[in-house]
Amino acid sequence: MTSPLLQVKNLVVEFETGDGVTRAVNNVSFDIPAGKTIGIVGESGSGKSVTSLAVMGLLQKPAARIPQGEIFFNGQDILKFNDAQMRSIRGNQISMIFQEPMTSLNPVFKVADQIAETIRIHKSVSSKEAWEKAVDLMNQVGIPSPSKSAHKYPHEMSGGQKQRVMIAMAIACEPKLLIADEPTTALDVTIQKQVLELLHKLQQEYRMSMMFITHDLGVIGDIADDVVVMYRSNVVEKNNAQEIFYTPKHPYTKGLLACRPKLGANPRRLLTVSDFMDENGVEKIITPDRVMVFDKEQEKEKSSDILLEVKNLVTQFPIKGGIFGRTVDYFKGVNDVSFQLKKGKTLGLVGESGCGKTTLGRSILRLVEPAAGSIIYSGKDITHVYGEELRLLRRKMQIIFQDPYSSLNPRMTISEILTEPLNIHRVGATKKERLDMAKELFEKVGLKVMQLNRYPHEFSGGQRQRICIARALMLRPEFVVCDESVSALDVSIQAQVLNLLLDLQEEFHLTYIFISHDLSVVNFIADEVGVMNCGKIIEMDKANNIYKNPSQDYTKALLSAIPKGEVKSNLTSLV
Amino acid sequence: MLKYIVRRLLYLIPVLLGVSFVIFVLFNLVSGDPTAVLLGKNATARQMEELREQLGLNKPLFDQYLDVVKSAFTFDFGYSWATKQQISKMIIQGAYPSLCLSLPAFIVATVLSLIISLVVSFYRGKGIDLFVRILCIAGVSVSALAYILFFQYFFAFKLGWFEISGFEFGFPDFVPYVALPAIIFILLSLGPDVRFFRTIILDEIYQDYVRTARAKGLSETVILLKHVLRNALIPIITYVVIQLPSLILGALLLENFFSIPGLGGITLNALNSSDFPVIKAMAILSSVLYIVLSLVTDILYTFADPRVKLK
Amino acid sequence: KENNFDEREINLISPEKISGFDPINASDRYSGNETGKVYEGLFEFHPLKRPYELMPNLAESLPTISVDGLTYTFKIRKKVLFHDSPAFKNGIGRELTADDIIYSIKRLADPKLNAKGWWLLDDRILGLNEWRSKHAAIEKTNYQEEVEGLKKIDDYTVQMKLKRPYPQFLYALAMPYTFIVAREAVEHYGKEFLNYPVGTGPFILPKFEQTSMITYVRNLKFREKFYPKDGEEGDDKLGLLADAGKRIPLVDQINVHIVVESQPKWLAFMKGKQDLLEVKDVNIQQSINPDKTLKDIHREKGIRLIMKPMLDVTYFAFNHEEQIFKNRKLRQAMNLAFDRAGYNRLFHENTGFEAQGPVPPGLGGYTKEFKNPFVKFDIEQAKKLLAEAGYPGGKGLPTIIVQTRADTIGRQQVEYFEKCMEKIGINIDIGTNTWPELVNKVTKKQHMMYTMAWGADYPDAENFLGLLYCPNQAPGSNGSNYCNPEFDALFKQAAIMQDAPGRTVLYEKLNEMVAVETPWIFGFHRTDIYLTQAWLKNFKHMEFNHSQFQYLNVDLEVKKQLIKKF
Amino acid sequence: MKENSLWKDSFKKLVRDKWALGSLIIVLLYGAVAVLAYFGFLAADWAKEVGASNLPPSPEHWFGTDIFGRDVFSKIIRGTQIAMSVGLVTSLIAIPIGVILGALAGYFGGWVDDLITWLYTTFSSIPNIMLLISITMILGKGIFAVYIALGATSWVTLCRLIRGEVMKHKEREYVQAASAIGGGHMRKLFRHILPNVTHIVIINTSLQFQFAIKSEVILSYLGLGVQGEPSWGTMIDDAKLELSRGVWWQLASATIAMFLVVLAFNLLGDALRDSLDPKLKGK
Ligand SMILES: Nc1ncnc2c1ncn2[C@@H]1O[C@H](COP(=O)(O)OP(=O)(O)OP(=O)(O)O)[C@@H](O)[C@H]1O
Ligand SMILES: Nc1ncnc2c1ncn2[C@@H]1O[C@H](COP(=O)(O)OP(=O)(O)OP(=O)(O)O)[C@@H](O)[C@H]1O
Ligand SMILES: [Mg+2]
Ligand SMILES: [Mg+2]
Repeated sequence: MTSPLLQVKNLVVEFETGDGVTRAVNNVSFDIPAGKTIGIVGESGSGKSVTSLAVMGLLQKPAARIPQGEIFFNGQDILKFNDAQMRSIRGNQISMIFQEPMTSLNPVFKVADQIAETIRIHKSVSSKEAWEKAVDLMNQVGIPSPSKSAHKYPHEMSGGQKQRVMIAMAIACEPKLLIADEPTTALDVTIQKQVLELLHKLQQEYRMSMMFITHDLGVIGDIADDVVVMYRSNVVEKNNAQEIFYTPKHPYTKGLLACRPKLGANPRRLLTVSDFMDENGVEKIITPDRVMVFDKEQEKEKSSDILLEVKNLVTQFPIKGGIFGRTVDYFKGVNDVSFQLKKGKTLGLVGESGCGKTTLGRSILRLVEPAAGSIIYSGKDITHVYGEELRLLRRKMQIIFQDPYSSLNPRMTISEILTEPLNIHRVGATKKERLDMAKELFEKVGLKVMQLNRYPHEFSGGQRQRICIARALMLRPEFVVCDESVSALDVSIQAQVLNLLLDLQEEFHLTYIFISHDLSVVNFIADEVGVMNCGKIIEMDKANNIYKNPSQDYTKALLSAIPKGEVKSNLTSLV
Repeated sequence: MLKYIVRRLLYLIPVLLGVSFVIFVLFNLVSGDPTAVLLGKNATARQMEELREQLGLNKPLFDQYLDVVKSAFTFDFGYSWATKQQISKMIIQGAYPSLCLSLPAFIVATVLSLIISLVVSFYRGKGIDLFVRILCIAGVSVSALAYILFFQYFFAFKLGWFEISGFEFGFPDFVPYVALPAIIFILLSLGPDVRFFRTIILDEIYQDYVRTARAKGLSETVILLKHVLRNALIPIITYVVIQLPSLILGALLLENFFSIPGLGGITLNALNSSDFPVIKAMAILSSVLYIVLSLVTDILYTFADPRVKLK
Repeated sequence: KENNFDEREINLISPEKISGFDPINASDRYSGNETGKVYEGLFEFHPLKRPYELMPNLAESLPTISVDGLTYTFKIRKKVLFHDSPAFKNGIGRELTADDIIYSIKRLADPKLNAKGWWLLDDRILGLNEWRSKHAAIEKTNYQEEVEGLKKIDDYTVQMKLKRPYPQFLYALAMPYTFIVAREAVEHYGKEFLNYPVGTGPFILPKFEQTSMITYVRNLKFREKFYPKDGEEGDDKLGLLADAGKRIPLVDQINVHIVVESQPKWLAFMKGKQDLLEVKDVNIQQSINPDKTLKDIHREKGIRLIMKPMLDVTYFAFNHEEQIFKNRKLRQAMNLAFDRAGYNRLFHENTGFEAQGPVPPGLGGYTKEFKNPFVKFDIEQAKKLLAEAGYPGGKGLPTIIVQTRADTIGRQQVEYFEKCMEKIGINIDIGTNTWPELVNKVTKKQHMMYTMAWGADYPDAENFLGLLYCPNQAPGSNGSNYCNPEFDALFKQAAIMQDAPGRTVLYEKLNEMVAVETPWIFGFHRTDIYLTQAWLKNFKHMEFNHSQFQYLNVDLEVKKQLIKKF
Repeated sequence: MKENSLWKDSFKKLVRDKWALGSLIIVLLYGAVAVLAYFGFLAADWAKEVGASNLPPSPEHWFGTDIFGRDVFSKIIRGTQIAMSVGLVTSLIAIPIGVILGALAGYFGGWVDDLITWLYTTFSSIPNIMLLISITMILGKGIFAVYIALGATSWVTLCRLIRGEVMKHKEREYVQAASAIGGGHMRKLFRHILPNVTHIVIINTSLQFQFAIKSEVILSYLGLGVQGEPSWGTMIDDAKLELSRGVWWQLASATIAMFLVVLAFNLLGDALRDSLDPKLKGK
């Protein structure tokens, strides 16, 4: 067989951190043959992104070091490349979809400009052609009304839209190798399907190879030829998808496969990898009671008093025009939404990316000012509460932002970030006490206490997401909006977090609005599900009813698009 | 936005009121009784009294203040007490040379220091970076006087590359006169500018979008010039625009040594002969400039960074 | 700009900004010099003769003065034309007449204009003050209205009546303040008049603008006026009489460069771009050797050195309203403790003359022989006197604050004074001021001591002795508020005497008597130091040189030769 | 596990950087000299005549003598006190005012912004010289007046810079996050936004210092400077008269003295700025 396009040989990456040197990647080796897709799955924080960044030669100097290892691209060791050489391959031969599109886009340029730029560098085209190509790409990745959206700035787009901009940017020059780091974390299944098809198409046309990092085994199943499993900065298993899925060897892999929430069944709790192996990777015997399954229906109503009521809520964004940027029109991010939410219940919000989920969540917490309608929280209209009152309210209502990175202050250590809410609301007597509370929660979301002194940029995407979760839960709120809060987590950690949320709900009667595009997760956690489209809630019902017999076509479409989590061979349906 | 602009322009009113008040108070503090100075060494008590009457210094303070306000809003500054010249004419005649000197110099200085600071921030921490920084500070540590005396002696007198001093109106003519002071001007402002721009730029180059830009295969220079610079724009704009009013008000030392009949000298003379109308005019002029310019900055902000909203 | 050799032009420097060309406000020497190029007065100082001597200029001859010295009758020169100007009928300058003289004097008195030069005629001419105060109230000044003291006999004769004898009157008529202007011009240009000088003078400046160079061109219609045939003896040797009898002006163009700082002045001169340089403190050392001869490097270039004592005096004034300074012995002690030699070395490069009294050499009233017993450096005697004064070793004296200008030299000079006084135990503090501040402190008597220099307005000791005349005290010129009845009585008497030996004796008496009273700490009579290029002809040091420029000449041949050396 | 924060880290990093350490030492040295001079342990006899006037540098007078034959070296020492105090105190006045007002204006916008904009516009439109003069008028001449005068005239720039930056940052998501956890305005402003604009404050301070020393020249030229005490300002000012006499040593030594300390301050500032930037870990 021909020599592989990309060849990573016992790569080691280390970082200098507040608490000494950490090894993020520990001699990792794998190959990517031309025209094939390697799926990389693994625990959050296991070194997937770092590996890919190493391939791009974009590791964060000066903190990062590569003490050992080689990376061959087309037979050349690109670690030895100088800037110019690296530049010549970046963008047009190897390109990358970064894990966190929100922060990865330049805030002051229009999105289409940023896509077009890539094209202009590597292809000799006029800027006009480039722009048109960009708009076309935006269309292909399914951004609504691309010619309009082309003029938007990143902060004016929804998470998923930004992510798709990133994707468009990466595929703009039909690269030989595409590194996709969690490219679909913010995409609802329909869009996800569309994107995956697009990638698959490109692969067919240009024999593009892909390094596809994800935690979503379903997706892996759909797209990957071979799979690499990473765990604690090591590669623990390499094999073709088939094998991985049907005869996993490493306990972690087995755990992963077992942990995914299935649409059909409704376990009380989700299993986590720790159920399959202990700390040092030794396999455990699974006691059947742990996988016991039961049906939510049997559960008697916890409570009946309404905590949150939203009436005809409208939130709009000005659309600017003219040289002096006068407001010519308004875009309704949330358009006349009404619903009720009982105490101790969870409302799952699903819907196409860009349909207004985040905006709705933010509006409820009054982080964006609603234009009309009213929000009634535990019997009190909070639509026009300000100042101190609002501040105190915030103690009870929390949000987990969709974009963890940009919601973390780059100049605060994690311990500061976590203890801050406590300081604000004078929870916990001493500094010590507060710190302990922080530590406890920090571990509950599966992070190591010794990392508390790091700064946000020193974490992996998933880790940051968990930090945000921890921050939101610090105050033991009554009501939490979780915006795509487990999107970047591998199923095991995901399960761990979901369980945590459930436990808290049990204990403290917490109430959640759970925004997610992952229907199986929603299905698992939500008592009721609301389906949003174009700023409206088009359907709302008990979870099971929705899944069993959806009334709206849009919902049907959603459900049908869920990846099966089986192997590519029978993915022909996609193509 | 238009609303905003209008509101900010309306703002001239309180500002002018404030300025004219402060100026008025200060003046009455500073130059006690101007008549003695205005009339020269042989002044007699009687004549001083007459002059005081004539200049309206015997009017009740409030009326005097009203006069100040009036001229502030009508932009009618009347005639200088000391030179008896029409002030608006003095200012126009003086602004021209001042601008001939400071405006080109300023632009060159800004662009130059932007380039330099981009380069050094690219090599941050390396030898050249340190070297340039030290150079900058050396540059600012040397007193302007030293530059002037030396340069004038060496380049104008010894080498005869430039005119020693003087000025001529009209485009190409003034060049040989302002060239040398302009160079000094640039040298003097290079130091602080580079230092400032450098920090601003450094604050940006570790953002994630820079990583993305690299991933696209952009060259470092493009990244710096386009992505980084654009994001660093807000403080740079502020910093640059702040200096503009002072350009028109002229660089006193330079103007004096190179006999450039600019506003710098006029202001100082006014102060030295307690020529209130002129001082007043200068202050009002610069406050108007200030308002307009800070309005411009704010508008530029919104262009520089779409996230900035003006309420 | 290159030197040009075909045009007969000379390049001069004005060290201060010129604010305008209105004679009645030409208070400082430099604006005087500029107005003097376009305007003329009835009289002018003889360019060569010393001591200064008046000669008729627009006046045909010296006036006839009535015996009581109150009535002056002036004959005015005929066929004197004003410069052409749109102000006149079809733009042609008309002939000057008696009316212009009267008009110009009245204009100096016009209350609406409140001229800086008014003090000169204030309370001198019969009826003029009344005219002034009358019009102060009225809206528009009426020049038609007769003034008793200013009578037009015929078109070429004017008669002026004084309130009381005013021996300096003719000097007054030679000063820029009284230069003759044309009514049409004044009225035509209104407030802009000061930028459109329309005179009768030898040079023309069509329009004045605030720039760095003023260019005058020769007045082609200038009346027949000739270079004087006689001067001070020795002038011919200096070649100052080479052009005797020639028609003036002798050059076609004068460029006056406004250069404030000393370095550019110096460099421009040393490059041969300037013909005349008034050397000030910092450049003195570069120009002359310790023995006050020109440095060779300059001599090689043919540059000439001219050093002449100025008609001025510098002093540290006491405020005599301060109790402590009423004590003569204290004042004398301080005079003795002041080491003038060192001061002269540091600040005047040894070119100053120690002042024995207020009156400078070169004026009647100054006597070579007179040595002020307290103008010498004698610590011992100073200590002795200080003790006698009641302050042994300076005990009991408050710290004395000396007010001065804030610039470097001002500061240093007082610092020096401070060090001198230290030696006898007197504490001095420096009060640095902006110019307005200083003036205000003096006029408001808010000071203990201050430093000042006084330059002559006209060559008459009265102008200096007046600085100590009680009625002149602040806000008048007597800033030290010195009062001495005896002195005042004598001064009053001398002030109204015509220039005559008798008066000189009186002046001498006054000078010496006030000198030993030491109302000030006497400083120096400074020296004017000029460098001139070899090609600049006919320049002679002159205190009141506003009318001098018409006599200057340039030798282009020499210039062509020498310029190579620059 | 030890608990640490931005500032603790940065100090650790600071002392690791040898240039920064060197600068720190220099600054401290100057400080010490200043203090000693102030209490008269150093150069107390600066005013004494030690030789003829304007002696060039020589073994016994390292920096030569001035016009009154005073030792320039001891004048420099003595001047350190004024330079340092002027530099520091004016910064201490200007920086807080500038930062706080700028931050408030940028953060709250609306009428607060209007008010503050009004304030600094008014301030900066008055000819500086005039402001300086009148302040010294009110406070009487002397070092104290100089502090106030310079402090009062130099906060504007910083104020406007901070305002601009804060306007930029307040739209960031991490600020929203702060309000989501119930952070009040003050917290958002001072705990979250300001740390992200420190670099501007720092650079401004380090420039401010040399600006202050230099303006002291102008002040003394206007006679508003420090009286009866040698200051680098006045020494540089004297040069105007001395250079043409070939007396360069006062200017030179004052300049060098200033250069060193300004350099130290700037390098220190840069180092501090770097150390405050978490992304610059480990180099
Ligand atoms: N700049 C940095 N400094 C220090 N440590 C870092 C840095 N970047 C990443 N790390 C650490 O390296 C490890 C691997 O990070 P990486 O981003 O590769 O994880 P990941 O596999 O992408 O996880 P996720 O699925 O959550 O993105 C993490 O433990 C993280 O804490
Ligand atoms: N600041 C803004 N200005 C203008 N339009 C905005 C702004 N923020 C969001 N929008 C638009 O509002 C719509 C809803 O955005 P929102 O972030 O709520 O979508 P979402 O449901 O969260 O999508 P995703 O699942 O991709 O996060 C999007 O079409 C977006 O383009
Ligand atoms: Mg990752
Ligand atoms: Mg969203």
